[in-house]
Amino acid sequence: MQTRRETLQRSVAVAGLLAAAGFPQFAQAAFNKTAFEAKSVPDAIKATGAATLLESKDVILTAPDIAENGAVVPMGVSTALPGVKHLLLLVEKNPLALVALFHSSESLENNFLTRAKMGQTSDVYAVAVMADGKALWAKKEVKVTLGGCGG
Amino acid sequence: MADPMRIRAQAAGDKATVRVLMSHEMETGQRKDAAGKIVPAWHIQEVTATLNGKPVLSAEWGPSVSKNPFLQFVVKGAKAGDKIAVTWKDNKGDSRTDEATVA
Amino acid sequence: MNTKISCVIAALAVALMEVGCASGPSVAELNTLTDSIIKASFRSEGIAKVERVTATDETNRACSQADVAGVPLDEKTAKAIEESNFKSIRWPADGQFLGDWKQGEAIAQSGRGLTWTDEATGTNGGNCYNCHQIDKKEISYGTIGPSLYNYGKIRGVNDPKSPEAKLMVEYTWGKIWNAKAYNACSNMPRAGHMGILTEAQVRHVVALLLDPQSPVNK
Amino acid sequence: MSLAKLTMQKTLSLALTFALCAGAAAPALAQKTTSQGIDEYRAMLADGNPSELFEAKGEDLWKKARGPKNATLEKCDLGQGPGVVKGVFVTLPRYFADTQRMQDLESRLVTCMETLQGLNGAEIAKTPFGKGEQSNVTALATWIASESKGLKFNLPQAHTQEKTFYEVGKRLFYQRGGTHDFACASCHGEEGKRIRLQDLPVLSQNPGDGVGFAAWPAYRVSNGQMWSMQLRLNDCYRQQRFPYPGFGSNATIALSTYLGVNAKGSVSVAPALKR
Repeated sequence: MQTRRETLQRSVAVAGLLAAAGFPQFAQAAFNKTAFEAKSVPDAIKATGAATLLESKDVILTAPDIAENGAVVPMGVSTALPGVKHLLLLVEKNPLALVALFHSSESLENNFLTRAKMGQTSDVYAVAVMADGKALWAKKEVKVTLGGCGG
Repeated sequence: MADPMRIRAQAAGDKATVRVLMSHEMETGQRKDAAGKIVPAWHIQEVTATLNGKPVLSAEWGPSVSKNPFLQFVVKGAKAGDKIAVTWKDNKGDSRTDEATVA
Repeated sequence: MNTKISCVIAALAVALMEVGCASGPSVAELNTLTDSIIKASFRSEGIAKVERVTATDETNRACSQADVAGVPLDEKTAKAIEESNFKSIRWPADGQFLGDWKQGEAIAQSGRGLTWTDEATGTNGGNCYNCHQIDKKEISYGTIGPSLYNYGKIRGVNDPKSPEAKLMVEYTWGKIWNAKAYNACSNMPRAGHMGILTEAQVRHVVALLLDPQSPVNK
Repeated sequence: MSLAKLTMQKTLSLALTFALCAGAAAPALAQKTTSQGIDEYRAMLADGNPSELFEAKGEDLWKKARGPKNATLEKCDLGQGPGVVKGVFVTLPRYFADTQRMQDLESRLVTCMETLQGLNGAEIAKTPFGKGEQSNVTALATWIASESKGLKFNLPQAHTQEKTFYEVGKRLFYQRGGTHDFACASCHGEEGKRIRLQDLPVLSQNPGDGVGFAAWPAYRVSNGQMWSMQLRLNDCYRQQRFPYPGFGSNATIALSTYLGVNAKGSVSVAPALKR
């Protein structure tokens, strides 16, 4: 595709911009390997820099009660609380619990929506990791059904 | 080679909702092929976005994000005509950037 | 009109005799044309051999034609089909009709086997939940067939080994083995007759439906 | 559960997930039926159908000079004259005088790729779905279908072959076979039925707007693939335990003609999002 070269150039330019703009988390954009390789929900949350885990109704998890297919399960995390460092989405019974980590930013609302794979019916967690080291969470069970002819 | 993303950015009030579809396999690293060999993980690892060149979004993804991923986020202070650029980078080092104009 | 039809026929390379039809091809011609299109369009792939559609049996041929016509089979033809299918039922060699309902449940859940992407050596499923409600705990069930929840209970089978239960046990076996023995053009596959399930598997499915311990009868 | 309910109501107040509103407004969330739950799930996915990725790819392919003849497909005649894309999807399959045969969108695209671009049509037809040029055909079909979104199906039935293929298609629809005696009609012949949790449209009549023939090509959520009508039929036949229908074979085109004519007046929503 003719856009290939263009794309690469632009990527380099963006990386430069990110570094120059003085956003350390952007410039490094380091992938938190430990958190994404954690097998359990608490381990994954702690690996993102949280010390204490607290259930909170100020963290909003958006997910369906039932998913027709585990390959694509819509889920979102949001909160109106101030002092958020980053937001997480996790699926308890997935082999690796952490799905996504969104860094909080001045320019964004703390509100993200994506879609994840789920191997089976499981609790889904939305977490807000706060600047003070607290991890505030909300959870919900999402049922994954068997679909189609099973063939 | 990666196919283009589809980015839609819709302004409402003093913010814009950005919806992105990315073309990616998002292989989990848990699946076995026909010969019984584990298919290695291949997934988008970092997603970043800029508003008129200024960084706004930074996210990290694991292999559990669905194939051909969808992402929605809300940019404060974005208005019609502004440029939103989204970049993803996967664990094999491939990357792709696409741009859209806020409507 | 006639030239138009021969044109169609020529284009499709179908060897049909010229017939004086005034308004398009006749039913017989269309049937022949369909057969030739089927022959030219399908091919064997893996374990799914082309004969599965080019050489279907009399039961399928008669029922397909009735469906196209939108008229049910006449009673005599239906009876004859049911009788010939009934004769094909293989009853359990050792007289044991009931197996393990737990294995029966696994068979009922599975929809695997016999497609062109399946291996000949694989274990086939019964596809049961695709069309029937069975165990109440499974919410993902189909509705093409009737609900089988409480199948044995509703039919008063408290002890499948008792003489009173004999008829119902045999019917259940027969229905799974060859559904067309009881209803000529049933939508239900002939699990035993067509080699979808083994004798041991049929036993397990019968147990799923009739064993008082099975969740079906709770 | 009460936490989930709270969560939902909060979400509502933020007015971010409009798709959820119907579900969250109901006081007793726990009493929601399975099918309501599934509807809610589908609504959440409706915004952001990955088929858009394939539309973009298809449009690109249409306008790009490719093949030994280094030509675009912009002169391709899909039935309404060279280059006309808008509205053609809801009129296919139809009879084409130049090839003297009935063709559906995909087989017609292959004809154009052969005549205009010099690509090998027989090779493309043999290529498995999702691979090489075959995946390009799917992307092209996805874009072309999207250009008829909201239009009503209206397949021509004037030519003798068009009528004949409808009749042959009807016979194929009711053709029982394979190891399971399944016909298309086994699952799609009666009102109000479902397989597992999937509702089954009745395809021997008009199933309504955006249902059945009016929904494909569609993005399949279960495997993350874009499925064309040819692949849809191919996989129906696979699950029916039939042998393999050739790509663009007369059987698949006759069956499509039957389904398409039955859908007359229904609004196309293709490319749709499917389980």
